[in-house]
Amino acid sequence: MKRTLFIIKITFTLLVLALAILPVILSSHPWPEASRDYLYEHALTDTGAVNTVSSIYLGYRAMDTLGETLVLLVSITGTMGILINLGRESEEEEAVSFSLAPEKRPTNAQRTHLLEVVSSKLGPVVLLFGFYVMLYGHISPGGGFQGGVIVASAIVFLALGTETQTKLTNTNVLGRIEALSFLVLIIAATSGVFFESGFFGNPIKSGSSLSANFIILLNIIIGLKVGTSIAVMCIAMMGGRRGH
Amino acid sequence: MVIERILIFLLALIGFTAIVGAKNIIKKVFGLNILNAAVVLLYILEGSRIGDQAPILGEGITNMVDPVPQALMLTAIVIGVCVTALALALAVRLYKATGSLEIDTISERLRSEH
Amino acid sequence: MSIESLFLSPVYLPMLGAALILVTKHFFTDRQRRAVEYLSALIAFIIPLIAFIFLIKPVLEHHQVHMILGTWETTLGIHYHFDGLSFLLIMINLLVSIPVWLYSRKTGPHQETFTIIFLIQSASIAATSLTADLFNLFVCLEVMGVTSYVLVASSEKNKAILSSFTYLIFSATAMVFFLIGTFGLYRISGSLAYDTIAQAKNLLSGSDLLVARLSLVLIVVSVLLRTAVIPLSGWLVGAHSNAPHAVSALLSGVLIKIPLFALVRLLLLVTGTELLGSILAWAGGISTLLGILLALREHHTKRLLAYSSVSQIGYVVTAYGLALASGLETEEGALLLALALLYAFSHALAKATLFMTVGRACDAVGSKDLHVARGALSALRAQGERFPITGIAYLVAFLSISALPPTIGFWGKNSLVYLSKGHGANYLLSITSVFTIVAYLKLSGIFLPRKNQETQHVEPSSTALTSLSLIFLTLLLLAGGFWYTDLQTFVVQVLSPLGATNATLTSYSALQDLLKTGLTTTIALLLFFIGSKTRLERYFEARRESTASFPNLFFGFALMVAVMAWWLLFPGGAL
Amino acid sequence: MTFLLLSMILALGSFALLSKDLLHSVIALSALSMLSALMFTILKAPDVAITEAAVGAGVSTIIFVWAIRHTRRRSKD
Repeated sequence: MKRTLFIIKITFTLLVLALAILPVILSSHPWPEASRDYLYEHALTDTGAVNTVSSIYLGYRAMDTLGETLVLLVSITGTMGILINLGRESEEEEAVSFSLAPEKRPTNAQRTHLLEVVSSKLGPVVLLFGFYVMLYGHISPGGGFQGGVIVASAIVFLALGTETQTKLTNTNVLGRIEALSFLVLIIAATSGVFFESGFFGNPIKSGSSLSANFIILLNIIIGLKVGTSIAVMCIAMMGGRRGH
Repeated sequence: MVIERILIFLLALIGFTAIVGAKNIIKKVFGLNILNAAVVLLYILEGSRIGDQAPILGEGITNMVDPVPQALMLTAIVIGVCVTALALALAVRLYKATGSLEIDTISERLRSEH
Repeated sequence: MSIESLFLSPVYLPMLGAALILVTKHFFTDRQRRAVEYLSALIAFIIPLIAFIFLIKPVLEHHQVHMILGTWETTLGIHYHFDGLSFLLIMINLLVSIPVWLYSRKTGPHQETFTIIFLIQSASIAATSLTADLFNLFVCLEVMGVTSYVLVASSEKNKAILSSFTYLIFSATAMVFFLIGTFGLYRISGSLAYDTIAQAKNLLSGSDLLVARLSLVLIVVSVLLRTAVIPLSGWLVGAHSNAPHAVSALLSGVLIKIPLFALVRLLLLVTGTELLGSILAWAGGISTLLGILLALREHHTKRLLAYSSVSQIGYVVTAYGLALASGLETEEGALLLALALLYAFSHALAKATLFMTVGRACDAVGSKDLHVARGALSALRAQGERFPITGIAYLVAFLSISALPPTIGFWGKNSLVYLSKGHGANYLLSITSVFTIVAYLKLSGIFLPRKNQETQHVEPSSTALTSLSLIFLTLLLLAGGFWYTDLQTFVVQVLSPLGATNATLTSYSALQDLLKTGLTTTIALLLFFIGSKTRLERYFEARRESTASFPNLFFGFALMVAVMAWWLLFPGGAL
Repeated sequence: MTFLLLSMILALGSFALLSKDLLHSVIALSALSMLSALMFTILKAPDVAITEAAVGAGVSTIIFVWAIRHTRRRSKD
């Protein structure tokens, strides 16, 4: 009896919600072109960004990006909180081949050569590409988030290698960069409030040539913030203790 | 055309069925991920109907795609990944506490433990 | 300092505070971090409170501010709308967050990141009540959601982890349906701002109108999920009862009310929401009665409080639904909305105090089971609480939530029930008032003296901050009771520009209902003694805690969508 | 072209949810992310393509593999 009730409940739920979203997905109303036309003319002059998508998510609708950075910060802080006391409980049977902690790293015999090549040779290239994507966000496709995530994966590559333990892969340093970039981001956002151009306004709204710098600044800060926080989480996930 | 949207609708339906019906909590997080990917696909597919060039202003760009849904979906993808990361951390913590990944055994074992 | 930097202060100042704590966490020692935590809490709560006191005058003169963040001249930007409603919502948030944060210094979760997440949540609450843009509402609700999951999970009890996981999956899925709704509305209106969407929607017809209304239903239901009306309230009991006391106080006090009132801006502009209002009124009425009956079956203190939250939010949703049904532009609608907001404020204060005092008492006694926990007062005294502030705070909160004279709850609940006279849900509200008193009499058992009082010596610890926060809340409850009429005039005056020109204050005053209150209390006392004497209640009590299973949660979600979608087939047909 | 990609995405999605071995599901999911990134490039959305590739396939795969490392590979249903 319990089984059939379970099936009835699920089919009812699926049926109702399928019927609820089907008309919305299949609606034949023509897609609005007003905002696309406006951006085609004004995006460059307003925000100085050639890439209209960056001009939206860092210029017109910058508050969404701030909200998104907050979601990233809170969820990574929460995950780290759970990881830390997870680490405490399951100290012994952690996945050996996957861990970074020096004493748990497999001896050289087991380590495949691939990991060495990837981390030492490929890591810096990916790092450079990550910074490129971050800095050219307002011209070519890319921007703060994408660049940051690529930088994070580069840092993880470097952390995996044995002889590439630089300052960059030290979780303390990464944590500090993350905190500083978050503080600069909030100051940059609120600075607009006091310069009449409003919250997340562009404080240096003088000439149009200067206004692009605000987007570049935001791109760099968000890129650093995203990059370092995801890198810290991945390193913590792989068992690298603080400051290993 | 309409067939693509029906495929996206089916993808969303599969993801939603997994969230509701799957017993394994990590399968539920897979379902959430797929549901998120389906909605992102829907926005971008419909947003790109009105043009045929990438939304990067340059010479020779006359008929560009609607950049607004693309900007929105950047946010939605990152939020989806953050929520997935948190859900998986909670799922691992539940596994460590109860030794099982099936939602019924987990709530059974937790209910008895005061 | 333009008015704009004033009313935006509760958004960016808590973020600044959180950033400061994050920096000190990485650069300085623990002692300095604690000092910076108090400094940033000061920045995040006290300065916006002062800024909002300056704003009282312009708000009374209906000085509404409609602006685009970043002063772009296009509807593409994010529209923020500051008026009486957002002023009141942010005031409720600030007035409840300050005591809850003080309470959490001593008893609450002691992770170093707790204050960072607490401040970010307060910033997102302020942003949610200010925003007039659909996708920004999505982002703010996600921030509020993620902070709630992390705060609930910070209690490290395994049950809290499970309820946080359930709440996360349920709410994240609902937010995806919110995105599909936004897709529908953006398609018909070309913009994400409420007013352009409303204008575009009001002149639609045929299949487009069906799509627009279906998208609106998806948005309304996924936002209602966070307000835990009965079909959607499966997640609330687990999350609020297993979370730390300070977090449950904040969640039950503020978090379940803000999304409901953030919807007013959208529903105000859209025509044809009468039937939606009646559906909400009935849903509210049913959840009051069902919530309190389930609360009576509980013998775990915090689960009883969580179920009573579901029941009390039913009052607010009923008044809100009736306001929507009679049209937010009419005088009666604006008055009902004012009363809904006022009762939400009184419930926020009372429920926060209840969660904190009962939490402290249960910790002192060592058990949360109603049959076992006794002698909380003497246990607290042993813990170094010379003046029984917890007992007094509990007493005042008990009076307020069961609508007894000196407190704000008495005036708020009676005027709300009086104004909902015409609607069928009114009877449900009156019956629930009786059961509420019975439930809280049952809960007060933990303060009765224990028979064999073995005094285990517990080292007395400083309870200055906790007592300070409880005193602050008790004074607010009593002050709300004494100056209720001025408070109500102020709220109605502030909200009236939403609709009516000069909302006439009803001649009704709760004193007329003294007879009715007396009757309810005597029936409740009678029921309570009959119950406890004949061990009847033991028979009804829940054998095993029912944890919310996913099929049930989503069945409730689908049920609510089906009931609301029914509005499409009979647009305007009053229920 | 998009129809072909979408049907492959649908196939990968259903395989990910039906397979008993969670590691195979994770591989299917990251393949799904890659295919949707490819589809975004075809639909003229380069920004979203980079994000989906870097965030969807990159980071979430790391997180999924970590989660499975710490729990169990086989799933009952």
